[in-house]
Amino acid sequence: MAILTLLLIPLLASAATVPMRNVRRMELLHLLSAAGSFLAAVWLAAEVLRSGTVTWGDGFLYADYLSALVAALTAFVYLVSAPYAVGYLRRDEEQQVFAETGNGRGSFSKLRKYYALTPLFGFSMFLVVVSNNLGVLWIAVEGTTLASIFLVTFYGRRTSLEAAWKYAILGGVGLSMALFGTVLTYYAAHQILGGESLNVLNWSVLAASASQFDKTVMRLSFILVLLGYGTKAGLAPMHTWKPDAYSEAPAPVAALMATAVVNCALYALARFYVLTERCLGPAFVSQLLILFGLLSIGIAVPFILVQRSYRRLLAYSSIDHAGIMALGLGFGGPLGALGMLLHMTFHSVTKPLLFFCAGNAQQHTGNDSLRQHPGGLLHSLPVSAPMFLLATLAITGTPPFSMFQSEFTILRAGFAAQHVGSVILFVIFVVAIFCGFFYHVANLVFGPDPGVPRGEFSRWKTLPVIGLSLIVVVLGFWLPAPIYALVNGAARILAVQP
Amino acid sequence: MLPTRELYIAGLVAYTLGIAAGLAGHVTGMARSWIARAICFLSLVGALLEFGAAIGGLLASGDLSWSLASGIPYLNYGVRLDPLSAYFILALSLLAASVSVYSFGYVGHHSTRKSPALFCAFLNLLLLALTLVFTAANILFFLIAWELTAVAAYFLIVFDHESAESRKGGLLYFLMARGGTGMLFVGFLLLATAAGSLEFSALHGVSRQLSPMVGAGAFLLLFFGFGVKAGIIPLHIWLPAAHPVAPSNVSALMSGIVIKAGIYGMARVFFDFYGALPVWAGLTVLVVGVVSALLGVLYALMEHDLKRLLAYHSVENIGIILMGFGSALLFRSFGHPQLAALALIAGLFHTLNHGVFKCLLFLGAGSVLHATQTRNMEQMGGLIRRMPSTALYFLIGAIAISGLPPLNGFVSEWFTYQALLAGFGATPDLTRVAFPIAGALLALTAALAAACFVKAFGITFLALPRSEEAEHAREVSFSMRSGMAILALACVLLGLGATWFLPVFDAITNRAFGVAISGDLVAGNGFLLTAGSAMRGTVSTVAIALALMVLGSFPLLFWFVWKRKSVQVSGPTWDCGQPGLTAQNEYTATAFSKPLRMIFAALFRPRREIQAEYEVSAYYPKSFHFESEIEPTFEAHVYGPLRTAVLSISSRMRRLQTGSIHLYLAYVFVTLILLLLFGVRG
Amino acid sequence: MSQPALALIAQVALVLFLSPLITGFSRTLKARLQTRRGPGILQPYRDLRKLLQKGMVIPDTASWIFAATPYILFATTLLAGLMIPTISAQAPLSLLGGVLAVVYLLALGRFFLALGGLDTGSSFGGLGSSREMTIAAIAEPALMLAVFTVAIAAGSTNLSTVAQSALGQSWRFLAPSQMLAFAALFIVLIAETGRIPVDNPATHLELTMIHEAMILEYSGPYLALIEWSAAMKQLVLMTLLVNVFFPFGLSAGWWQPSTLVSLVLFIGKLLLLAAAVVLVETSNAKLRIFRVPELLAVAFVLSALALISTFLF
Amino acid sequence: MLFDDPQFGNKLITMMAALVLVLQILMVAQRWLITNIRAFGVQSFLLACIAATIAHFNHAPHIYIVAVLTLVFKALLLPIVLERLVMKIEIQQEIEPFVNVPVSVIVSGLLTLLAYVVAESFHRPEEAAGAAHLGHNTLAVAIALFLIGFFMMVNRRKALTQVLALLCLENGLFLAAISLTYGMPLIVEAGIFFDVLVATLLLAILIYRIRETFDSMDVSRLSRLRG
Repeated sequence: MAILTLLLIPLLASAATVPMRNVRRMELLHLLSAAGSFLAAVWLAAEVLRSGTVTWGDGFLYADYLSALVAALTAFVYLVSAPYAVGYLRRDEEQQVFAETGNGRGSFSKLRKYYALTPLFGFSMFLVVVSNNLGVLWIAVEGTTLASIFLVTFYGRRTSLEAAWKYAILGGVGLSMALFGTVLTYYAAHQILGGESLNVLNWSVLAASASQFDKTVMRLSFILVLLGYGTKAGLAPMHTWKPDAYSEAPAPVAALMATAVVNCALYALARFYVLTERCLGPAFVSQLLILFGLLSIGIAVPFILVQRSYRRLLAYSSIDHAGIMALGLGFGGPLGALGMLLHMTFHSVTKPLLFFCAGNAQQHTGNDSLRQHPGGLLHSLPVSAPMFLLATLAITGTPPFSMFQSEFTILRAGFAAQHVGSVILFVIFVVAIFCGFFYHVANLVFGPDPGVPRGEFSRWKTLPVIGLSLIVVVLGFWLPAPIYALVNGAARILAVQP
Repeated sequence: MLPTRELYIAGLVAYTLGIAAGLAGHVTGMARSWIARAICFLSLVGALLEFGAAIGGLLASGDLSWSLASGIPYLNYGVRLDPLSAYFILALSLLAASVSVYSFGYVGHHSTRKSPALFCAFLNLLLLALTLVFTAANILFFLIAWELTAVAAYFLIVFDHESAESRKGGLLYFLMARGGTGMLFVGFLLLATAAGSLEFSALHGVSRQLSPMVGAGAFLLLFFGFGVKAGIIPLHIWLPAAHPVAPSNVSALMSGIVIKAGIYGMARVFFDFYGALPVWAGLTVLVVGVVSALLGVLYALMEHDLKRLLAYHSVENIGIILMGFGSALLFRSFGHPQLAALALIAGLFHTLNHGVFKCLLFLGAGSVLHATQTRNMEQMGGLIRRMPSTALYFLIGAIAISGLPPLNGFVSEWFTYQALLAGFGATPDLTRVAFPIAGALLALTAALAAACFVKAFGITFLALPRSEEAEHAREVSFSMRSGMAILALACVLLGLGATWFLPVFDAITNRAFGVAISGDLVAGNGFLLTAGSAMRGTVSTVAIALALMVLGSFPLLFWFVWKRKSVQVSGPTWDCGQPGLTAQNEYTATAFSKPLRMIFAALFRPRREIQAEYEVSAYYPKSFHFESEIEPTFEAHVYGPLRTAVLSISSRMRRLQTGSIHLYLAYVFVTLILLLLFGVRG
Repeated sequence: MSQPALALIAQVALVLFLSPLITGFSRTLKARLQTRRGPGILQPYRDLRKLLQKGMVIPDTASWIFAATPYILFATTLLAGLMIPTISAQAPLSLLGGVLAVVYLLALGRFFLALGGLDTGSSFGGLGSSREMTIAAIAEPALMLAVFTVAIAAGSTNLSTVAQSALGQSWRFLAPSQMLAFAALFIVLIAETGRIPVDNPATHLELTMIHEAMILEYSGPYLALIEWSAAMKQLVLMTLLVNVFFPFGLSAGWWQPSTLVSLVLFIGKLLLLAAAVVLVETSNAKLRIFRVPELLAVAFVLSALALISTFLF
Repeated sequence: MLFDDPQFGNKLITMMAALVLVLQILMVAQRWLITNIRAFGVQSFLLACIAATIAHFNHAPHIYIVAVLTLVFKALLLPIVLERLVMKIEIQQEIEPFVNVPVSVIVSGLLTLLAYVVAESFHRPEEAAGAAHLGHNTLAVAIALFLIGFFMMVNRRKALTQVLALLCLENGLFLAAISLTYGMPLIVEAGIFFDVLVATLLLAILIYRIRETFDSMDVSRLSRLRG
């Protein structure tokens, strides 16, 4: 039941938005849908915590700890980005950014597009995490791409078209690889289980008998799936669309893409990881994941060191974090999985904060350039600027903020699994990334007063920032037991069975 | 028996309250200075409580350990107050107390004017974090506290973020600190993996379970990782950049105790986690110590920015401390626990002493800065008449840091000498030569330090003022003076009362080497300090002080003999016949250090330019413009090239992202092909 | 009155009243070598007496540091003198601090003297202080290393112990290490006591003077104290040399018949050393100040060799 | 009876698969856009036939539906839509690839080789008869289609041609699916079709807007966003 609610709320919201004529109503509905889906997600999580797994339609929809966790995180990001989006878009209206892209009724159609597509986007992400059938899973992931393409082109600039094109094409290729992988998995299962029934593609079914699958097929299938969903998660070298899409999309959408979508992609990857790992043993999967993880973290380093726009900076940072999570999964063992999921949790709380602060800064100063920025944001944005700094510290894994703990856990996992070399590389990269990231943001925030008029009077834009920062700070010192239970349960699903 | 645990926790609570109050004050925009004062008071209370806790920890028989409440399931805030921790807490809380007293009068002025409340909040955060660093009992907690220190320090340094100088300094500090932490990560985890636990208690003597390679690697990583924080050469460049630009009470804390966190870490690793190390380890530490000491003081001599000068002296003194540690390591390798204990005591004692007098000097410099609004010594002079007590305290600090009897600096340097001397007899062939050479260089360092502080004190406080500000300087407020007074007193007491202080180290050396030698270090019923035994050499600071007073009064005796009180008239200084001696005629700081600049030209590569304007002939110059600078070797030849190299490589790598979708697709395509081949193969 | 107390008084008297004699002697000898008549050997005593009775001019820029310096200098030098065995191997205050204390007490005196020089505000003072501190600094390692060589050989930094250990084996000074160390210390002595070729005590030419420049503003009793301290410092360092390297004739304790003999021997040794210094002075020209480091580098190398040779032979 | 002999079916399928491959390589060599689109249509049609054949010989009725879907969507609808687009934005017909035609053909040959290598690793002699065996040849073709399609995407400048290439790639997938496992479960298959359709439509819209914003179809000009 909870599953269905979770899926229906955003779907209906999006459907209901289309015929609407009044922007304020759309906003209200948007907020309601966000709140509703968050409650639904919490409900689902509660159900899962009470009784291991929740299913619907004889296992067509299926939620265990992992799904519940990712669903909750997605819903959370959706929840916080909704009010921010309202403020953000209102600000855009004031500044008449839609004016110059004057196709048809200008701003109204734009806003409707936004309020209709975002819930759809949310819906497809929820579908990703609750669909048991790997085929449906793939469809849902493709759905996230389709729903978000026109959110990327939202501003209709030349650059946003370019970004959207790259996003669409690379996403399309990636997903067809993922599909190929899925087909191969199905083939492997087909040899063992036979039959055309739908359940043959159900993860819960496959996981049970994965150990007997054909090794070669599974190996190829995992390679393709890794490349496919890796593209979606933005692992190097399939990451190239990310900086463009993230810097062109509106800040709230970028926040959703940088956290929720990445989580979903990694979720899909993790599902296949379990199957392959049960079939082939840990060695093969982990070496691939470690390779791609390190590659992603490493590729982020130079681009962060000499970055020119802070929106792209954030994009590279999320490539880096996708890499870190992949690395955690790759190191494996109970610690690795735990570290990865903790990191996912904390990342989903911190990254939106960064995007919101960056969005506020960008809307206030009119550009997101690091080069010709006078600095001294602190004087004009008394809320966002310091929080930007705080979020930067948090995202770069600085204590007391919680990402430090998850990164440390992943490090330990690496040592436990004897991957000393990779761990050392990891540490070097992370330090370098911190240097670049913090250098840029500090120069942005600190400095003498550039004489920019004092900004941010819209509660809609400041309250989410304040709220999120509070959560970030609190998470550094207090991790609520249920969340930890969820994470732990999920980690047990991913952990290598001895 | 003290309620140590309660005191400790109460102290933490006080600090925390300070932080909370500060933030509240800042958010509600109540920037009035009484809030700041209240918060300073909180930190004072916290410091005193921690002081009590430290005493308790030193008196306690076993180590006290407990864990603080943690809201995170997989994270326990284990706390342990073993003698070493207690000792550092002692140092910390002493300095913290005096700095808080000083801050009463200090906050709310110049750089901290914007929001004193927030400033005090960060100050409390720094103190809290340091307390945790010194007492954390497992790696994760330690690293958290460790980084927290860096964060707090960073924000204190850049508190005046409108000045580019402090932004730059703070950033350099923060980034290098993170680099160090990176090394610590790996080093610690290497140990932890061997021990199978993150608890310090489990890490005791873990080195036995390590393969030599891993052991060596972890040792170097940890040594240099902590070295960054301690400011050893060549990892020191952040120190002269960051310490001077911070508000002075912060600089005092940073040079006084924050860099000692690095020393604490080394002590913890060298003498708790590691058993006997190979000889090269000890030699490395010794050599690094010597180099840091010597180069530190040489660079200090070239400075005429008062606070930068002091900062470089921190590098020097860290070097001296490391000489003690290094010889302790060597002695342990060759199986001389007694000597090892002596050397360790020398190092640890100097740690405390340096903390005290460096803090004192920075507070003094802060007062001068407060009064004259400049850090440039060339603009000062004559302050001894305008701010007499500051001058007195600064002088005491200067004597102490120059290692002159009878103050505390002398005692710890004396022990260091004795340790080095003993080293010659105690170690086999070639290693032994290292010790006396190190001793000689230590002597050179000390003498140069003396020269440097003759310059620092003489140019700053003596003779005529060189600028308007110095002319109209006023003595600082009572609280600031008393803050300095406490430390000056500590300098004297630690110097004269050394014999009574030494037993503190017994527990530590006992833990490290299984010997307690304070009994042997004291002779003549608590009157003499000895180097392990009276035969090896003795000194008595108390007696020296007394004797100096007695002998100093001899001359008065002469006046008494020739019952003629000799007449004193005061007249102008000899001005070579040109009427009116002005500040123009005075010797400048630059001129003072010129001989040494020439002698060590090979190191400094001094560059100078002189522009003279002439009126009628070359014999009657109208005005001179003289400018001289030395080449900052490490910045210019190590870090500069490194930075440019990294950045240029990075900008070359940006070409990976040219914007061509075909290229992007090609990446994926090639990856796919390769992996397919790999998949079919594997 | 107990033995040690008497010994103490005796040594105080010795250091106080013997030191001007050495100065006087070397001045006269120098004059003679330059075929001048020169002042009498007792001239320094007369100077001191005269100065002590004169009035004095205090520069109006000066602070209490200026006034305190003479006393501190006097006290530190005298105390250093009491820690060194003179006629008896058992120096009265040797327990209060060994050779390290001696060196550092002298350094303390120098510290204040240099401050006093700066306090006047005249450029001479600064010039003097700067050069004094520089030369002292670069003389330090050679001095310490030589001292270490001795201390290591005796296994103690306590000068009486050193002297006693030397007493037993009187021909030890023939050991290469001892000779090298002696040579090194001799150079240091010249530098520390401000003699040609390092400094010229007789000049007031600003280009060359070091010590004199620092004390240019001092007059009357203060000047007397400073001059006296300079003489005592010279005595201290010379005693260090003669009694550590040529300890023969040191009486085991005070108040023995041998004491008188050893007193004579002691003075004899001092005069010999003084004569040697004078010879060097007259046979050399003053060095440029930036050449001095080279000289002291030689001293450093010598003492390093001395050290190494201790474990070679 | 001929139409029940699996051997015959096997031959038939292999033959058609080979045709598909040839078509693909033709498309690589082909310079005219419209022809390309039509070739794609034919290719899809052949795929539909293959599906039907498999459905017939393996008595898997649900694959008929798949075949029909393919016929409707891929063989008719999409080509029409695309041709409309081409007409609408009268782009000049020439395709200018990065790598000239001969080289491209050689590359495609190599890719086919690779495809066979990969497919070999699936080959299980012990289960020589039946589906798996029937799969094996066609699987190679499928993988080849996939890789060559990918290569075309890398190689083609114009937005439209990239989409076309993407569709060919999807065709490869489809072939793999039906030949290996007689297609995915029906719902999944339908969903996939739907997705592909929507994707193509969205891409078509994008192309349209790119065209009107940049006055060009050459996506290699879309390189504002760097670093």
